Amino acid sequence: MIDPLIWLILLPLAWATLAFLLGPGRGARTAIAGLSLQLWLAFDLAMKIGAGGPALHAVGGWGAPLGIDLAADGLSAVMLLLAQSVALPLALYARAYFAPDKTETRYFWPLIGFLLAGLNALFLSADLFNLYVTLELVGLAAVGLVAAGGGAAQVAAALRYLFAALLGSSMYLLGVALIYGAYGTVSLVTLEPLLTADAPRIVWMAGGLMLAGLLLKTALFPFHYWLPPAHASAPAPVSALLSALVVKASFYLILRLWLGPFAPLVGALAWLPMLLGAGAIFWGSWQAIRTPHLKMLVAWSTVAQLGYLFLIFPLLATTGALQAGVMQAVAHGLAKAAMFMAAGVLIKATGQDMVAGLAGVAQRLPLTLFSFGLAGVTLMGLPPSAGFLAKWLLIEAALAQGYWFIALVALAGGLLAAGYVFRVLRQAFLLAPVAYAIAAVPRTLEWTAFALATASVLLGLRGVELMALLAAGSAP
Amino acid sequence: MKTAAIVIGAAAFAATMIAALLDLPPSAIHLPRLVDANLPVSGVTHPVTAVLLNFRGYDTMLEIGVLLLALLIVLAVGTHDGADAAPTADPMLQTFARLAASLMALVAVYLLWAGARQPGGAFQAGAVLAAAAVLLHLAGVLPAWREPGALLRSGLAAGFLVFLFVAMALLSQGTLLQYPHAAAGSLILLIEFALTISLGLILAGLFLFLSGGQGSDS
Amino acid sequence: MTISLAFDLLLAAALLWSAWRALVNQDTFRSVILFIVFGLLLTLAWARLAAPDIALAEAAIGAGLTGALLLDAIGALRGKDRQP
Amino acid sequence: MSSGLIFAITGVVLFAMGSAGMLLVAHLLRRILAFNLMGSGAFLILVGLAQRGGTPDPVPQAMVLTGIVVAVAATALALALLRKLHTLNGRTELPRVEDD
Amino acid sequence: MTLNEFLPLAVLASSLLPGLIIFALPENRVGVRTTLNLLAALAKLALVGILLFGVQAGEEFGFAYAVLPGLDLTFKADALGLLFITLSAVLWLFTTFYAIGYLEKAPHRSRFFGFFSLCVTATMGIAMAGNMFTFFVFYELLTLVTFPLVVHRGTAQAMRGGMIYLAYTLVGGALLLGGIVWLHSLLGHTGFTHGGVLATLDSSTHWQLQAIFLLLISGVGVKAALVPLHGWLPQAMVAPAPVSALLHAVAVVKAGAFGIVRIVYGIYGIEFAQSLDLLTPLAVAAAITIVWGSFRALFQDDLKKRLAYSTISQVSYITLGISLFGPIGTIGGLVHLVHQGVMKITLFFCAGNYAETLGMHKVSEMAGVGKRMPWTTVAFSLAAFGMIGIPPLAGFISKWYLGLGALEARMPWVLAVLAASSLLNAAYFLPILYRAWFMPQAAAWPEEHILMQGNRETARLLLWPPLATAALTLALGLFAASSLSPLEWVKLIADREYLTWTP
Repeated sequence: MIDPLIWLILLPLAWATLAFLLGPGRGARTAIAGLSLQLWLAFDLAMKIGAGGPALHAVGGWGAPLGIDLAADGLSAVMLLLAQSVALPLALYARAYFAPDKTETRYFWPLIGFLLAGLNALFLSADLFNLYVTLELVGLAAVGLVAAGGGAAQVAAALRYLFAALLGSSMYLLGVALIYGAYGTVSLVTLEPLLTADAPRIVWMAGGLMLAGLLLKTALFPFHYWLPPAHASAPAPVSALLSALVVKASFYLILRLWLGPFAPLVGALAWLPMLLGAGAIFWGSWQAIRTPHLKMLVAWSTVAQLGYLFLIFPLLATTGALQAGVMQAVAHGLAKAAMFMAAGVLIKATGQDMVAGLAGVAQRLPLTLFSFGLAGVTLMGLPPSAGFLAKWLLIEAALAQGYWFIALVALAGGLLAAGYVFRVLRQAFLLAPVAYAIAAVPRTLEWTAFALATASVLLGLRGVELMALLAAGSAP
Repeated sequence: MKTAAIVIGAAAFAATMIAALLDLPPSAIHLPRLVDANLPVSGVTHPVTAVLLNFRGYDTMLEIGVLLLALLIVLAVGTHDGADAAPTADPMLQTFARLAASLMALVAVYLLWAGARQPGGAFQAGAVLAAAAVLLHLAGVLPAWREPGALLRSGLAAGFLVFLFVAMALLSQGTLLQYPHAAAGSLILLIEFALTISLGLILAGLFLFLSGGQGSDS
Repeated sequence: MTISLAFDLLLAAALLWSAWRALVNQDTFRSVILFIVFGLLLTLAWARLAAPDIALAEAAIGAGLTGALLLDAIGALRGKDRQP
Repeated sequence: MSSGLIFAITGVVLFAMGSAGMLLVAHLLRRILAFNLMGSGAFLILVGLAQRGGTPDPVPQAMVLTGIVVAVAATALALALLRKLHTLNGRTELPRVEDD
Repeated sequence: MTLNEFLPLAVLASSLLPGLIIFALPENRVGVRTTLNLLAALAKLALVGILLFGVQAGEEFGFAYAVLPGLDLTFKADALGLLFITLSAVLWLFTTFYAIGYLEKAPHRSRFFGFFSLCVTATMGIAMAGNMFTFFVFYELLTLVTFPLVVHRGTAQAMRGGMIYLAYTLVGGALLLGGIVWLHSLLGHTGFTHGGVLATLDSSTHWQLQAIFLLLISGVGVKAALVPLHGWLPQAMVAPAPVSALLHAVAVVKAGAFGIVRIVYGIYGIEFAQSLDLLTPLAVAAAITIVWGSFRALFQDDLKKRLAYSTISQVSYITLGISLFGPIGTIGGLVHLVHQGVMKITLFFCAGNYAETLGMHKVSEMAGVGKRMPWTTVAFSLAAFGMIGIPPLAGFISKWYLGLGALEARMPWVLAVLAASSLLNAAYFLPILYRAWFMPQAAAWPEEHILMQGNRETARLLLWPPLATAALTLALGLFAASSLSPLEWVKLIADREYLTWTP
């Protein structure tokens, strides 16, 4: 009689508060226990949705439009699964990564808890205003994690991130205000039949504002300026969480609105995200190929990989495109978390973060380098990996509708990704300079990164269940 | 160049939107009627409170989470320099501040109590409490806060915890935050009471932690 | 009707003016003072919109607490070293 | 013209002003002000537009109450970061982004 | 799961699992690693034996499972696949022995043998792929797992070679992927079938099919080192000798050539490909590659580079044979898949021996080496004669059938290409042999690592593998008519591909 849908929101809130009560630096064990339960809940929910279709929960028993609805369909179940399966290994990693009494960890665990709660609540909400609150919860927690205990560069990056996030959510909020003004409701379910192609102009503007705000939060090129400094300067576990999950949250919301209430309006607009996505792929990859810093490289790679998510928009008429987008979101989530974790190990071990300083790590940290390589395979979209399946689905959807241009971008993007992934691997395989010291790193760090990297590859051998779950109800 | 483009863009945006606002037809759904219709079973008689704590209580719960989160981040960003220079003011002012603060506490209690029926409620009451704390600080009675102890942490989290606890307890009936009819009023009051204390502490904390942390107060 | 309309328009103009001045003023202290004035005007606007709850919250939180936070921040920013 | 519509229009202008300010103002403290103006603009539109017929609507009012609390939380957070930045390197502006 | 489904998976697992275990082994567990390597190679041979026996008896071995809805990984051990599998399994055993000897004291052996096993796994996957999708998965896997082998030495030069290798193969992979997905979107599947699967498509799609052919062939042509896509191969010579041997004889270039075979026979169907006018351009490309590769080989003083250009030339014999319309050409091409592998691996083993024993890398340093290392040089000579096509060695059989095939296909200019190539082969191999056997030693050996021990010219494990493969070169030619020879097997395949063909 436990409804996983609700507990996925309440549980992280509960352990976050508990961790806060326990005091600074405490709460790791509580968090890990909570996250393990959440992972189980997410599987449970996926199972229920896979068997019984979409679920709707009217909070307070009121139901839309008076109350707030929580809704879970295949898409939300996939995202919830992704979030919990990335978060748990990441928590284990973070526990080993942070020295016990460093300032940056004083409130790390409650912050992670609020972030997870925000993400889960966002994936489950079917109410535009409630989504705004969850967006803020996610955004502020993410900014806090970037800033916590950092130096000037880190705080500056956090501020830049904060202003981007606030600008984005304010635009989204205005969109919600206009929608309420036009229709008198903010419930997605109620809105869907009301919002038609002959909607008043203000609704178009609302849609545009919400889209722009969310694109800013997703860091789609050219709104990506805040992402590389923030993701590169945060501690590795935080970077992993931000790149793997947080940017996906606003992408999920765009997709949800695009396929949901705004579907009648978006037809002509579909090329815009696609073109920006193509721009992101080229610009992000190019910057990743150029930057001398390891974590900056990984962060720019996120900018590029987010571009793929937006290539699907002109193709959404076929189910293959949605599958491609979701597969890419999952593949990138797992792989990028693993890559940031591996980068964190490399930086900890070598004591510096230049790509050029990695010579010889292949001999000393083979497992970590292997994880980095596996994650790279996914990002390059090479088989057998989830990234490859995503690319396959995308190209197939593009060719099936005659948009060979999109297929070309996807193929070229894979090659560019190889450019920056192999930049690192090549350096790592070089012979080590003489008198070369590498600090010992905890085993947990290496193995958790490896687990996620392996997952991103193995998913490429078995995507059927995930796609079946996604298909288990596209509309709430 | 960039400046001009942004200013023109903003102006064009405003103009287009105002034009679009002016010919907006009435909305299809009229929620106030629904609110009125359900007000009798909400446990309170003031519609805004009913929306805040019952119809859309889930929003409010998350929002308290956001506030607590902001406080957490203020703490996490770090407060380890700057001497704790407690401002000293003259005794007259201190006496006045104490008096004013007691009055404000009374106002807060009233606001909380009145919130069920008329404008007011936890938010306003909490804000008034916080203002009282800020006033006391400015008058030199209340020093700035540093690292919170276990008691203060419990106080800060109490409102959110009570809210969360009520939500969990009510889940035994199957639905999130669905109050039983008979108990709705008292449950809402309980939540509001806890919220008032926590809101007051958090809002005051946002000021007092920041103030005690990095600022070298003059 | 016309008086209330005139009052609304005047209030709107005052809101926009104070907001504008708060944004463009080069002196941050004055900016913040203007912002607090803006908050108080906004309180009036909420009252005109028959939203006393928001008016109370705006006065206490929007103008009051935010204003206090901003002023305290200015004190801190100026206390360390003077910005050019 | 109802009060609602007047203040909704005021809100639009405030929002435009605030967003331009967010993009243009370099001093972070005033950028925080700009964010608050944006928020206030959006709140006015939310309530004003919903009440353009003249009847009060408690739902957007409650939403605005929520929004105000979120805004003050964000403001406090921004100020905390700004003050931290200032104690670390004495600056109140963000460095320029390297590539644009 | 039946046994017939299980066997193809077991063939994959017999190198995949040991590979993964080897990664985890500490560097100094030489005994465990060696045992594991050899047991795995022998187990694979045994499995392949069962498959060979079964296929001959008409059994079907295959396994499919869905990766995505409507997209299957399929494995199928058919006659053509088994040809490649057997070649790989046999040569893997030899190369394993050789590599154990070659890397006796080198660092990072766990990494090396781990990727080495994965490389063979990928090759097996390519050979057993039942559709283009599966083929592509393993084709790209092969790229990934060979990269660490190519750059194994970790020098700047190795890196350069490795990056060039990657650049070529990844771009090739992208082209191939584009072609495969395009094909999939037209056809709904990419399965290999005897006689091809495309002939039934509407004629309006024919231009697309031609474009897809170009994409696919460019994609696999990179690994098959078709000119002008061959630039990576001479650069990849920086790899250790066992890797070069494996890359050139079995894994990489063969994967490319085998891909061309699958595309022409399994997807397009030889007859349909002919009707789309695809074969003649392919034959021309192969002919150009043959002549150009041989020509460039003439000017290489670096022994491994000379062999590399020789590979470029020789692998295109396979492509040439495929593109000659008619069963005899097919036989010539396919049998060369095996023959070239055996001969070229011998040559690379020998080159490795010269380098490892005497530090000798250049042709100009080889004067008199026949006296110092007679057995190695005998093996080298046999393989070189085979390459030139002197009877009764393996290479002669291939060229004989290719020539006949050219006449059958009414493409007499191919004969001229074959003749020119053979002359060029002689021109770059014979001077080496002359130098080795008949010129006196001019200077001290560049760097003598392994001294003469009694009659033994070099380490035992370095000597036996080339001798064995050289003997095989001779045997493949001498016993070509035996019912167990690759030639007979290939005739069986050609029979099946030309079901509807009447001369």
